[in-house]
Amino acid sequence: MRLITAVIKPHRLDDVKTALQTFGVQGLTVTEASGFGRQHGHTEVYRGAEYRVDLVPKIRLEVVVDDDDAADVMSIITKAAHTGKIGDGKVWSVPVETIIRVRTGERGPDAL
Amino acid sequence: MRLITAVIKPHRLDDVKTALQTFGVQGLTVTEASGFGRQHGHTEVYRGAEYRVDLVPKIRLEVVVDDDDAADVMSIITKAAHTGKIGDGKVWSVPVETIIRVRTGERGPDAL
Amino acid sequence: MRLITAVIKPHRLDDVKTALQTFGVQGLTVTEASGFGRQHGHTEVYRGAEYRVDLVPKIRLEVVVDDDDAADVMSIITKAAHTGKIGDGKVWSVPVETIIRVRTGERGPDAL
Amino acid sequence: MNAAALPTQLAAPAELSAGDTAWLLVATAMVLLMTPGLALFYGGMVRAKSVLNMIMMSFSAIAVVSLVWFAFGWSLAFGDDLGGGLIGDFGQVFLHGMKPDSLTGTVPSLVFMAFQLTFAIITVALISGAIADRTKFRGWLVFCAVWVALVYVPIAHWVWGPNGWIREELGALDFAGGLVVEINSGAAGLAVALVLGPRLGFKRDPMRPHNLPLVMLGAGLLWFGWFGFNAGSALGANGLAAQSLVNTQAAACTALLGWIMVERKRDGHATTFGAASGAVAGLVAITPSCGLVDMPGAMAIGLAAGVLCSYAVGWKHKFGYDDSLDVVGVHFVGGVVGTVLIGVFAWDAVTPAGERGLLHGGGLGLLGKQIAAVLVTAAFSFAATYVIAKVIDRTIGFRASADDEMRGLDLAVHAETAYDLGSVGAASHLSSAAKAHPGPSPARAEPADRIDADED
Amino acid sequence: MNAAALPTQLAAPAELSAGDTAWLLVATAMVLLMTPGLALFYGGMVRAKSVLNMIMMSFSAIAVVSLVWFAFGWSLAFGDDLGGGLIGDFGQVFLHGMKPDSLTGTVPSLVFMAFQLTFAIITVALISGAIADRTKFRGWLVFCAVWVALVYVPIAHWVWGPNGWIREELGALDFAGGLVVEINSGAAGLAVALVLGPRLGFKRDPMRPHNLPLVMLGAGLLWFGWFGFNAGSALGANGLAAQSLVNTQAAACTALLGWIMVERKRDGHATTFGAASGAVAGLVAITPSCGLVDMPGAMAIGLAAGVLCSYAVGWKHKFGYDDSLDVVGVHFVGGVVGTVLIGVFAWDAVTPAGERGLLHGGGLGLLGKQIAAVLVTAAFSFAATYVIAKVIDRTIGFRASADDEMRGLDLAVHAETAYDLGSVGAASHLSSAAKAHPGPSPARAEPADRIDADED
Amino acid sequence: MNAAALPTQLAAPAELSAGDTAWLLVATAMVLLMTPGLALFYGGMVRAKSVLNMIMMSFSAIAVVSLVWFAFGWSLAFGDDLGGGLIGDFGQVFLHGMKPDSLTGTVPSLVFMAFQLTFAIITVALISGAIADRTKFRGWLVFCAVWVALVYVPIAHWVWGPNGWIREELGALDFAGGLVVEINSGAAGLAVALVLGPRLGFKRDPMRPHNLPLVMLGAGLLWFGWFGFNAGSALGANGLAAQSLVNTQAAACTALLGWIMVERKRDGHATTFGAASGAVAGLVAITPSCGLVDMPGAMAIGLAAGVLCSYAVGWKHKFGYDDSLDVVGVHFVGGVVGTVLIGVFAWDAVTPAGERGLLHGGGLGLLGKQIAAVLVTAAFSFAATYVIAKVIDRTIGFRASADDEMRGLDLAVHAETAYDLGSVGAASHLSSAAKAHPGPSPARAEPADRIDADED
Ligand SMILES: Nc1ncnc2c1ncn2[C@@H]1O[C@H](COP(=O)(O)OP(=O)(O)O)[C@@H](O)[C@H]1O
Ligand SMILES: Nc1ncnc2c1ncn2[C@@H]1O[C@H](COP(=O)(O)OP(=O)(O)O)[C@@H](O)[C@H]1O
Ligand SMILES: Nc1ncnc2c1ncn2[C@@H]1O[C@H](COP(=O)(O)OP(=O)(O)O)[C@@H](O)[C@H]1O
Repeated sequence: MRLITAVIKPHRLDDVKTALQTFGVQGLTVTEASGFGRQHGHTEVYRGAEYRVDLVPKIRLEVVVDDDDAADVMSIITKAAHTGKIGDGKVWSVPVETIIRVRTGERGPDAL
Repeated sequence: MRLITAVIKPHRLDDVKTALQTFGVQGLTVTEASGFGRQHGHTEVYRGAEYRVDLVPKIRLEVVVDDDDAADVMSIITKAAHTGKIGDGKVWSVPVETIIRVRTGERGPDAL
Repeated sequence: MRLITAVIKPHRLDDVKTALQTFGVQGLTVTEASGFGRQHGHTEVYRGAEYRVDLVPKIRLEVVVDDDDAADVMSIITKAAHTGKIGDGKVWSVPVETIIRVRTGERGPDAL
Repeated sequence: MNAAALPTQLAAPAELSAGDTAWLLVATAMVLLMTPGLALFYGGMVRAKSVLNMIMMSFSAIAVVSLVWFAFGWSLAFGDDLGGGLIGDFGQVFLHGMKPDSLTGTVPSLVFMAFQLTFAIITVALISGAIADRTKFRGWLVFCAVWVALVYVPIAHWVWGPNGWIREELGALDFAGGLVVEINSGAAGLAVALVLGPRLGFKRDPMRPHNLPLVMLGAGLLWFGWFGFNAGSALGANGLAAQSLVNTQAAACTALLGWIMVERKRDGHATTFGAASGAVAGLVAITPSCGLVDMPGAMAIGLAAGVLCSYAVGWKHKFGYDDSLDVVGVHFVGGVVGTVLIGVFAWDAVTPAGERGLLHGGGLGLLGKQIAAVLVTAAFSFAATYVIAKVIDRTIGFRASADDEMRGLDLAVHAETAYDLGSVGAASHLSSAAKAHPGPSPARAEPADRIDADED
Repeated sequence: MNAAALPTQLAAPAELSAGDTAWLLVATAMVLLMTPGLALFYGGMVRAKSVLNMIMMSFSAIAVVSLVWFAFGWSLAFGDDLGGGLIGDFGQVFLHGMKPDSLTGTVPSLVFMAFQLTFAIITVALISGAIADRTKFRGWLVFCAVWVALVYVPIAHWVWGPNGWIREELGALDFAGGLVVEINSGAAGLAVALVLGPRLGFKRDPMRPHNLPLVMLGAGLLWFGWFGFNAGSALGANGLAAQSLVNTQAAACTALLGWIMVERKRDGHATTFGAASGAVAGLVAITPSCGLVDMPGAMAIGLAAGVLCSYAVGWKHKFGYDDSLDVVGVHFVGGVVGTVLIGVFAWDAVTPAGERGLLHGGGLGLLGKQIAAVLVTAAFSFAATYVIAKVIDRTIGFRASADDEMRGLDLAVHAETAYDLGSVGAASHLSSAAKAHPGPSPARAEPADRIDADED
Repeated sequence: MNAAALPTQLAAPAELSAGDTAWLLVATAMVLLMTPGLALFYGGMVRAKSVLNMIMMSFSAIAVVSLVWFAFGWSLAFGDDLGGGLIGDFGQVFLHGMKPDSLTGTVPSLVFMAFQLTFAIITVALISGAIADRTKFRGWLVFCAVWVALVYVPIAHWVWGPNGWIREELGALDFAGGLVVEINSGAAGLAVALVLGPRLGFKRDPMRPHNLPLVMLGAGLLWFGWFGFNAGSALGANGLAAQSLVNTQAAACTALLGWIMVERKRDGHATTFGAASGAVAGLVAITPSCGLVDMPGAMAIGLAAGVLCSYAVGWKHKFGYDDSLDVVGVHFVGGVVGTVLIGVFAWDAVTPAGERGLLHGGGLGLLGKQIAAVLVTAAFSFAATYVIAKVIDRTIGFRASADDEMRGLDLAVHAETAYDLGSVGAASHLSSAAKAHPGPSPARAEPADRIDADED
């Protein structure tokens, strides 16, 4: 199995979720994150003092999938999260050894 | 070493933490997350407009452990997080190459 | 490629970011986290009732790097995050199979 | 309330005083604001998953109590006595006969009626603090209506109504509501808390306040409104009102300091929440006595309340009743302190009733009457409330389901979430069904029957 | 406003009454507080990325409208009629001739002028709810100034000014601002919403309130201030003020319950947001009628408003105009309900104008006048506002860029973020450039030209 | 304060006016509300880790200052002059001799005393803004008591007390507190900030406001309360109060616009925080002059304050003193602007003192007196405060430990966290030790000695 992690723009989450669901992914986990990268942050001003905020809000999404699906899932995410503008984010994959479904104790692909 | 990641129901965190501590785990890292899965979300209503909220609050927990402990730790978490109801979450493991304790620079199992 | 994950003290984030940037890292992803470990939490008091809060605010930082840079990046983070006091955190690395840049579809080291 | 002067005034109305009326109009608005203030004060104290329900209990109390009051509550409380000082008659149902030019003392009867209404509202709303996070909303709405009619109205009549027996027969004093508002809500809160039982996880889970700045905002609004409550009870813009205002401030301040000093000694830290609680405890304790004692007396009463209440909030952990937001610890105990100490500090240089407490040479007489009044009020309120709550619980249900309590009442009951500060919220959908309001969809016909139950 | 009494009072000033003045001073402060209250009420309803912009629209309305009012708005609205009851003259520009001892009725003219100002302010601020999250700030500032001068001032003169034709010729009644404030802001809100078009993602993205406790706080402050608004309109501390206050409370309460009962039936849940909305709908509806009907009439008006408005807020989804925070559904509809029902419930035992509605045997006459006044006001307000908004949009621009709207106006327009509750915020830098205020740096010379654009 | 009228009034009390009393009762409550308002205004500005401490500084100031005032502060400030207009006597300690029927002018002396108290409270609370996030709580409590006694009380006596030398000898005017409240708190704030030194990370770390909606709420409450502050200082419900209210509004509005116009030009963005700051700057500047100038004069004073203060808040970055929340930039500078410009805009058609400023043909005389009074007040306040702060720092300590400052004072000092909005908070435990309140446990005997120190 593979753990696919994607860092994307917040407003793409809905489309990414729908695309994955359509493909047949049954579950995923989402966290709020902040990204630092080529996409610059912004300036804030408080009583004349300027603040550079380097970090841009991002959504971090994790989905564990069967080895066979990994490539497909990565490209589905890439497509659904794409806007073409700087800051669209990254998708990476990491090997997973075991996964257990807490409710049933099922292991491996059955736990997905 | 292994990185065990668990996505669990928030109100199980306390028990999971206690169980791991009892087993001898010295540390872990927790993040707030939202889960999408078989467990449906809920409906919210604002001035008559309905919102489907697919995402359910979850706790995401990471703990790096020695290879020998990985299986035990996974089943401890599974047990402590179990409620038997849909949405109990997942536990998965990923191989870790190195780990460093920032304070001392220790590496590997010593850093845990 | 390697995914380096670091759990550090919040007030070290700025220095770590700067150090990584200086080294040439182009991007990274940050999440708010809570840590449980040797560093104890604190006590809070509300109308005479005491609460033990075990969890200490931490920053969780992820950066995917080329295999060659992994060791350097880990030690840069370790150095920049170091205060010498308990609770400084951990840095670990995990192998990454692929990474895609969502904007361009580039893969592997080019996607960083 | 300027209790001594009132009956006469009711009997022989004087001319309208625009100054007194101005003050009572404002005081009424100020006391009304206390209930939204209380909603925030309480709302900040509960967990984020049920803050809206907490707020909703106060706002719905405003609505339900007002309608009951207008319909018949006012008439029963302040209408002509039916005999024995026990209850008023139905002569003024739906404000029958109250025209803009009807007077009570020097102010329009309508504004006096509205001023009294705001007291009834907040008394009911206060009770909600004892049963936070676990109350069925429908049960609460019914409780508001029944309780104000069967418990508040009689006590208000006994203490302030024409011929009210606690004032006239027993001779006990209550300037602005120690018996009627504070002890009454505190005893009732205990009764309802006992009927409903503790929150799931009480004494095990931490249930710390989710938003203390909100609590402090609520405390600020309460403090402000309390000037209307206490000084407004002089029923005119005069020296007695000024004295009441000064005493109110003095007691709030000594109580605030008293509470945090105890905390510092006992727990090692003076807390913000303690400061807010102390101020409220002082305001509670000075309520019955503000127009009856001098400033040093007020200081003493406040200090006693701050110290005692800061200990009293710990009782629930010891005895195991879940008075969630400390209605007993603050309002009951503070109310008792203030009402009883009238018997010690009352001074005829201040009080229009001309009574003297122990300290000013009045002997034990007044003290005894005050204690008797406290006992009667507390016993009646506790017993009657217990029965009412029990009946509601057995019939339509008063305690939320365990499931709803776990999820949080905001989602379960109100289908709302208090805060959406992050960007993940963007990942919900506008459900198309809702846009056209087609009436309850089949799946939602029985709200209790949620298909999408989620017990976190 | 005690409209019937006023012209006479203007003509023949009596002596100053300290009581009436005290009440009007306070009422003015209370109504002024309504606009910050509205800022929070609205601010809590929008998404976290534009709450500051929402708040800023209200605060800037306070400033701009005040200056226009002091400069010439007051004079045109309440100065001597130029003929036909259409508009006042320029005799009192910059408050020329208004000394501390000038009287209007029994109060200083200055306080009456300030009281009227607070009405103008909140009317303008209300409109901002219809165009949340997408308005160019500069466009808004200009709109505030132009709209108050060209729309508010004439309507205020027609209804309340010396010889105002709606009052004098048409004979329609508006005690505290159903026409001038509620229907006016509602119709204007619709016009501006149509000119600006819907928010990006309207009907697709969820745009749920980001902070409901803030909404409830705003509702509480509005409720409090509304007593000043309505009972203050009696222009004195008297029985009429008391009646208005009581009616205000009665209508708010029935409307609150009416709204949440509809919700419970239709959607399966009684919401907190619905309770706040219902209370406001009732307050809106009782505004024109509070000094003209008796309490049971007020209850009926409130109930009608609560029920009708709870349906009306759904129209925008059906018809597709993005009245973001329901200015039409609550203020227009509520205003119409209250203004028209005067024709049914007006009762000469209460109203100083001595008019009777249908129910009290007054026939259809008053009802017809009320409907005519509603139509005229709505039509003028809508048409004039539409033109003004269109002109602003074509010239300096009224709609924010799509980019700015996506990022959120707080960052894009005000360079601020509402909340920083986490520890990541620590990872920003104090930019050294700022410390010395060297004037706009080259990179910031054209703010629209941000080098660091970020469309999330 | 209606300073010209007062001494006479004190000498020859008239009859009680219920209208004037009503107004002053309300004004007192309104000004008291300003301090909780300030708590939120300041609280929103600091980082999330010390918001409760910030709020606590204001709430504790209410308590401590009230008790000092009741005990002897009032007597020293407004009691009979001991000679030379320097200080009052001890004749009214613990309000000795002040009965409900004692009058000051047309109002009960008790309400005048309470009104003055609210001024003392907020002056002290204002200072806390200069030393946010780094003050030892015990030090602050002591400072409140000592400072109000040694600095506030004398200055209040000089300006408003019987025979006060700044008013009587020097002949300077201060209607509602430019010298006593604004310049005084501003100069004191600078002194304390210098003694305590800058926050850790000042000029390096960003320390942006953690909750701007809270700031705006605070601004709204301050604005509301300020009508009581300024118009209440007329000490009656009359034309002068109306004029003061109008001027207050005019200055707040021009200042708000002035500030954000500067920002737009200089920084490229008009900010919400700037709007709030501007409004407050205008309110500050009109405080001394509101009852002495006409409306156009008020507009000019407000505009000057808005523009100047928006620059002045940058000084701290330039000169390196850490006046954290800009007490100097807003209150000192705004206070100077308003006090000095009385010498320009004072107009005898308005002021009961019958004085004229430069613009109305009064020559340079008044201007000179105003400048002299500013210099004297600022110098005394700065010097005395510096000494007091230094002594406190050397003895019991005034600056929090670096550790506590890093962790945030909320946790370190008050053992509390402001917000708990997430679900991780569920993972704390109710510590059993606490439930029984067994007195300080050994581990907590010395709170400074926390075993669980955590320096993040
Ligand atoms: N090496 C990296 N490791 C982890 N996350 C990264 C890395 N580089 C970028 N990111 C994440 O991807 C986001 C987008 O990257 P950025 O460089 O801004 O744009 P793009 O991916 O379009 O070139 C960043 O905000 C950050 O969250
Ligand atoms: N494939 C997956 N990858 C990552 N997280 C998952 C995956 N499937 C489920 N999850 C997480 O586990 C949680 C529980 O899953 P769910 O399908 O609702 O119930 P259950 O695990 O009981 O079948 C989800 O809310 C989500 O956070
Ligand atoms: N085994 C682990 N797996 C994951 N995170 C850990 C682990 N041990 C510690 N951590 C994280 O590192 C942080 C610091 O650890 P701690 O034991 O407090 O101090 P130190 O690393 O200095 O010994 C913890 O708060 C937690 O977030």
